[in-house]
Amino acid sequence: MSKMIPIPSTGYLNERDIGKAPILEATHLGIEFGGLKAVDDFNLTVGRTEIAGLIGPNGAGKTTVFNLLTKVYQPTHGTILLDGKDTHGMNAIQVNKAGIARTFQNIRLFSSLTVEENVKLGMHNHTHYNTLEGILRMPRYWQEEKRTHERALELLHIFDMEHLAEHKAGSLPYGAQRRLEIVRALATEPKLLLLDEPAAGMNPSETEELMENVRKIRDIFQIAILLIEHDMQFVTGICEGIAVLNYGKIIAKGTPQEVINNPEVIRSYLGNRRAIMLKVENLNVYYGMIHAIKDISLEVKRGEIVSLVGANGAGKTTTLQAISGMLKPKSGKVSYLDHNLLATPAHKIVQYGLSHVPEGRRVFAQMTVLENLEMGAFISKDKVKNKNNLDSVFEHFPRLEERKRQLAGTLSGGEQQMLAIGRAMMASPDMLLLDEPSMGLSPLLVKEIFKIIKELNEDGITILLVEQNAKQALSIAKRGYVLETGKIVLSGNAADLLENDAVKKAYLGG
Amino acid sequence: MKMKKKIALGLVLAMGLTMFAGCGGNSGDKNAAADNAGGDTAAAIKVGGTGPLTGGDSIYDLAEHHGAEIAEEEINAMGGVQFELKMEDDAHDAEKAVNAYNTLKDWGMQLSLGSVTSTPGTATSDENYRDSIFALTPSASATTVTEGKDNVFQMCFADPNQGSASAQYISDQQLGSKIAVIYKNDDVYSSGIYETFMSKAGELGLDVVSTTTFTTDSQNDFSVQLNDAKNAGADLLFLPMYYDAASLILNQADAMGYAPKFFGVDGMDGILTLEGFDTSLAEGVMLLTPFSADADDERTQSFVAKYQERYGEVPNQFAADAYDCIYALYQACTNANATADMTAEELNELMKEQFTTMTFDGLTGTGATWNENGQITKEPKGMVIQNGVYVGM
Amino acid sequence: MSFLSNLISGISLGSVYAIIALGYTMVYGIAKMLNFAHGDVIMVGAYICFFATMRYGMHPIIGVLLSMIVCTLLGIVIDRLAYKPLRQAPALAVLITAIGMSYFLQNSAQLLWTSSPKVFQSVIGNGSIKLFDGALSISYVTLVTIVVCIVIMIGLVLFVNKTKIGKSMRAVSEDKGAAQLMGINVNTTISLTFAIGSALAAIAGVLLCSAYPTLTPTTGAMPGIKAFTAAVFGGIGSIPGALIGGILLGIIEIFAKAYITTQLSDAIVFAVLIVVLIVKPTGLLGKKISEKV
Amino acid sequence: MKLKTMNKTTRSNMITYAMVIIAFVIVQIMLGTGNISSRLQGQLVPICAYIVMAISLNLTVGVLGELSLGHAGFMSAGAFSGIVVASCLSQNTSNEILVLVLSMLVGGVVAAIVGVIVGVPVLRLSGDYLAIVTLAFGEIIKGIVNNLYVGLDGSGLHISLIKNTLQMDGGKVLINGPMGLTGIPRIASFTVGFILIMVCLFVIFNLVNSKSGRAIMALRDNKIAAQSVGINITNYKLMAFVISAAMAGMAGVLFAANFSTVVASKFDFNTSILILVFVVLGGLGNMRGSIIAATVLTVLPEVLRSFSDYRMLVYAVVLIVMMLATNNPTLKNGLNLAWSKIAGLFRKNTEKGEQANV
Repeated sequence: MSKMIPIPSTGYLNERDIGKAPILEATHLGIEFGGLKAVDDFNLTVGRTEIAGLIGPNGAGKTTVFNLLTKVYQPTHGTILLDGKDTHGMNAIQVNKAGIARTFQNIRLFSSLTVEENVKLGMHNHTHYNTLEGILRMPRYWQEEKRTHERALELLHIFDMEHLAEHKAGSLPYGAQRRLEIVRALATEPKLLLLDEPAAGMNPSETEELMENVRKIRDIFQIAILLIEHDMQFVTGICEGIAVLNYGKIIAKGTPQEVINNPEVIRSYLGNRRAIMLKVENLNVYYGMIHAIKDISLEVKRGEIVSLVGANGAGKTTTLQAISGMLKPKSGKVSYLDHNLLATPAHKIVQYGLSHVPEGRRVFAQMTVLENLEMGAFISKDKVKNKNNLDSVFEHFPRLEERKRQLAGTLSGGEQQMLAIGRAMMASPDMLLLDEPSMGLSPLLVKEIFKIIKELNEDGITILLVEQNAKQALSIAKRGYVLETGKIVLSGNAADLLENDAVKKAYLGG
Repeated sequence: MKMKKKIALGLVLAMGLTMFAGCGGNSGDKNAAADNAGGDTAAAIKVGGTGPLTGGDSIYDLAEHHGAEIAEEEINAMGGVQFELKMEDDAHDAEKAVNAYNTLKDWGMQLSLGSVTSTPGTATSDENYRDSIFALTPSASATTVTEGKDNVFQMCFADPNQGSASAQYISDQQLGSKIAVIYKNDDVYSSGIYETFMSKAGELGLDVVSTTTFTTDSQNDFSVQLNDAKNAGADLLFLPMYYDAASLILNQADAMGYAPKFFGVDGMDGILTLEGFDTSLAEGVMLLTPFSADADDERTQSFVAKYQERYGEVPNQFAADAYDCIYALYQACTNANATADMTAEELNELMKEQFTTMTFDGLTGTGATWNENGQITKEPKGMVIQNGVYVGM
Repeated sequence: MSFLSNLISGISLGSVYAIIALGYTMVYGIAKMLNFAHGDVIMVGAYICFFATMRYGMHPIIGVLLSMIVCTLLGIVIDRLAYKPLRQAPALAVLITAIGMSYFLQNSAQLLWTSSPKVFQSVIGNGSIKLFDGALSISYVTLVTIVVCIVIMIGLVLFVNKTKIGKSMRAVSEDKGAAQLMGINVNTTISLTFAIGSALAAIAGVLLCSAYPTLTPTTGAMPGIKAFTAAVFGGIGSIPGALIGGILLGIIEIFAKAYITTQLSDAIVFAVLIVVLIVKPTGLLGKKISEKV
Repeated sequence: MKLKTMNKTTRSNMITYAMVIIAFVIVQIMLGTGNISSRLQGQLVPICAYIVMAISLNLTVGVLGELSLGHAGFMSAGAFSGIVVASCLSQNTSNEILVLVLSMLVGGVVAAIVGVIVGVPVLRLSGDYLAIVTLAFGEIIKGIVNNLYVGLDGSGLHISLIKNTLQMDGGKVLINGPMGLTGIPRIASFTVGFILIMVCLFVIFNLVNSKSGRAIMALRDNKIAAQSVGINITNYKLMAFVISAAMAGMAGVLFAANFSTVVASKFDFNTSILILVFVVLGGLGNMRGSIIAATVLTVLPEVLRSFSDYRMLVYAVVLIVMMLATNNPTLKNGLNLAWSKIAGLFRKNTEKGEQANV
């Protein structure tokens, strides 16, 4: 691990890269979506051969930054210098030719084509024969196809996948698909490789192997790598420089040690480093080939707040979606007040009194706040009860009453979260499934939301809380479960979990 | 992807099997029992024809089929030359017409009734000429059907003389001072008559004040065309088109309160048999048609009675044309004492010689003669619709 | 004066397109599905009304009601049989199925009722009121069509904005997943949209054939495509857009016929569709639908 | 390329080439010995034309993944322009094959130009909207050609639109508005048709197995990923469109040269759908399937003439069933089971068969 030396303008440069121009310099980068500053005043410098990490809570704008660098979105302000050249006015294709390659958060392979064809597509702009020469099978076609064939096997060899060359990309197991996407990006001969959550959904041994390979790529190709990742062992284990993004802004930068101990980072992101109603028994969920939920069981007693914590991509949202019927699990039993939820269609579950506030809130943007709340009361015919529910929602969330005529789409992140919870309350549920209520909210708003969750619980609502902000979630819960890559690794009283050093290390950066 | 292959292969295989079973050469068609009404098959001359059994104009195909069958029955009963008639469907499409023609050739067709409508007629007449199989078409009236082919003759008016005959008739009878024309510009029949009508009208100094068109796709709203005619002050509307579009024009003109005199062509025939059409709207519509079901001569009466008793509706001039074709062939075959065992080529020479010399009296015109490029000259009859019936003018 | 009479016939043609377009917008807006067979449901509606009034001498109103019932059932059956299994399928598959369904309806009609044209006795009688001493006449059919068109549009706007079921339809059109969590059964909502769309198609069929009385199995095809053009022109998914788009397209077609050429009027209408789709795919009043990366 | 190292796709392409060549040889033998029904003989050239139309539409729908509903429009553009050239050429050269090939090239180029005119605006759209715009273009082409008047006389070609004002002295009218092409020199030949199929297969197979073909298929699978590896989406979408249009144009000339008259309304929306049925039944992206489906579905209706009015009904059902079968998981598993039972049955009695005669 070479020493990081502070440089005057934007922070730290790897000792190796001092004296050489940095590969990437983003200054005051920003983009606004309809008034909402998704990324604001983003500054980052990456050395020629640096492995840099970009971390931050879910919804902090990390993927948006990648989309800005690769010109999928055109930035509204700020400049991006790639190897000294200003990429202003370039489109996505020119930027790729200039030397930036990327992978995607949700895998985007050419699934009907073979592994080798996917890699050859990476070499598209480095295959030197034109369409006519291809059709007429001129000599340059044969030379280039031979060269790209060997080059593709060579690249696949890095992840020892060359034996899979003839397989259809779509039929590979999850880990192999992730690695193929990286190889395809390498095939475009980039100077800077952007990896979007490469270790997501990988088990510890696969993660270990991936760390080895990323280092190997950097050393063989002498290129810079900028990666987004939630798995802290992976990030601290491999990145030389880490930048922490929250609320669209860089709030800290430096070596892993410096970043973890930085108080401001801890408070906002790591949270230094946070009569049975519902019964889930050995639930298994598959996404195509990927075994996302592995045989988990949990229960929530009446009146409790139970927290389900874990890193992003551990399967928290998948679990909730399996419970509320939004996706069909492979096997297992989910019962709520002696109803078998797996056998009930999604829209009937709310009638049993179990409401689900989905991840990302998903309010009906083109309908007014009042209309959204009315939708929440879709199942109830009882006018009086609806009126009371409406009053109690407005009492909990006075701001919603002020804005009841407004279109939900124009509300701020926090207000939309309140609306989503209010909407769920309109169905007068006995139990609430809350999916990451604190996502994308400023620290002080997060406190307010958790205060309201506590009040709702005191009003008698049982709550299963799914949260990434481990410390906050465990502090208000009675019991908790810790989920890691689809398996429950720890469970027990919330207080003990807070003290448990494994949890501390994994989620509290102890 | 694998699943798709299995399904596709299964379907294609099933269809392929039926194909090979059916396509075992032309054995399949020999036993065409359905159309073989009357007459023993041994000594009969095979007469084939194509027509739009499916598709928009199917009422013409049925009418001609029935008319020809009655004639075939009567002739075979007389014991002289025997005919065996077979009609194939061409859905008013040139490609299917040629396929139908080839099916009939496999059947051993010796004489041909060509095709019912103009576009298929042009395509099959070219085949008739190449294979030198004589053709006498009851109703394919386009000039391209007979042009450059010495063995293709028409029983119906050719477009040119239908167009010019109408112009001549209108100017002779002074039916209208200001004339408007609406024609269907994506239909060979309608635009053919229009072109010859306009050239003849120019010669005769008829004042054509408005010319508008429509196509199959825009065959619903005629307000623009009728407005144009009305504003131009036309007192006679010439409608060279088939009856379905004409009924719409009559309907919309009446709704607009625009009541000029209407002058149609043989395609107008059939408007009275249109289901649900208010015949009062057609009151006073004039048209040139070679056949009138109410004519008082004995031959027409027996044909109309037999047609009505067998098919339950009054025959239109397409049925009469087909009936006359069979009789004309009969007359030519008897004069040339043609026999069933002659080849198509032999019959072709005989027919050409007969048709360019003989005169023929039939339901659709007396003293009809043909010139050497196959066009008929016969006296058209002016008809007017009065209280729902055709009356001679 | 001819300008006014052309304008009137433009509006009357346009109002027919508008009613058909309302059906398209409802189904496409909610179920995000281009129901190619919508034009042919109109033809079926017209045939049912024709047989009811002409063959069995029923009162026109009963004829219209009967055809609405039949078309509504037909709409639901089509959705359940052909489109529901393809809820998650790619757009290409859904479009080809819709084309298949359109051909199926046309050819079954041809086999059942033969292809010879039927003359449709206008349900509203075919008198007309005369203006400016007879120079300009507006047929009752046109008046009724325009009035019915506006009434239906207002009814739909109120239904979608004010009633609970209507709002649930809007919720489904925005986010099927979230709507499910509210307890809304997405499949029944989409079927209901098809039912309403098809009922509208029945009314459109009756009015189309009252204005232009010949009726053949392919009567619904071309007006269907032109009405889709109107729906896109007005902004697919927006109910007022369908009305405005329909009327405007009718006027464009008639003016193209009157002032440019009758022979290329169809080509001009399609040219309008292409220009609109390229310049402003969301049409006059449509909502922007951005695709998330 | 040694046979052993030939990968799976190249081997399957070779089988397709072989299938077409064998079929050609069989037909030539039947023609030679004369035991071919004149119905089938009359259909040989149209079958070649429909095969080329099917594989070219498959390039757009199967390989590029975009639905084109105006494919017959390209066929029409090719047919009308090609036949005008054929009429001019055949006046001063008697070598029919040369005239046919030249006019097919011209037809192909004209159709390609129309392909560019259609392609450029269409590129920004996809899915439903793209399909509708291609349908609109097909109808516009039909409308224009329906009002086209082209005459040939001593002083050369006269072209006029709408009004029939050709001001020609004598000479021949080639395109007569709604009456379409009249007096076409009938120079179509089955051999040229066969060669056209082989050339088109050669171009499509080599294109698909080359860098550009991979780029086109990448667009079908994932546009955003394709862009991220530097593939220019508009270029490759346009390339697929123009190649497919050019082939349709050449097929149009071949088809028209087989009849004495062709009208514009022949190449309408229904013909586009007919070709789509061939592609869908044959399997999207499966060229051999398209060839088989095009042949069977062109010959079959003529063989079963008595059922010909159920033909369109059967095609409608085929479209719906194929789409449901290949896209709906529950139905797919059901059919999978049924298929394996039949295959099982089939395998069992073939085994029995082998035991019998071993």
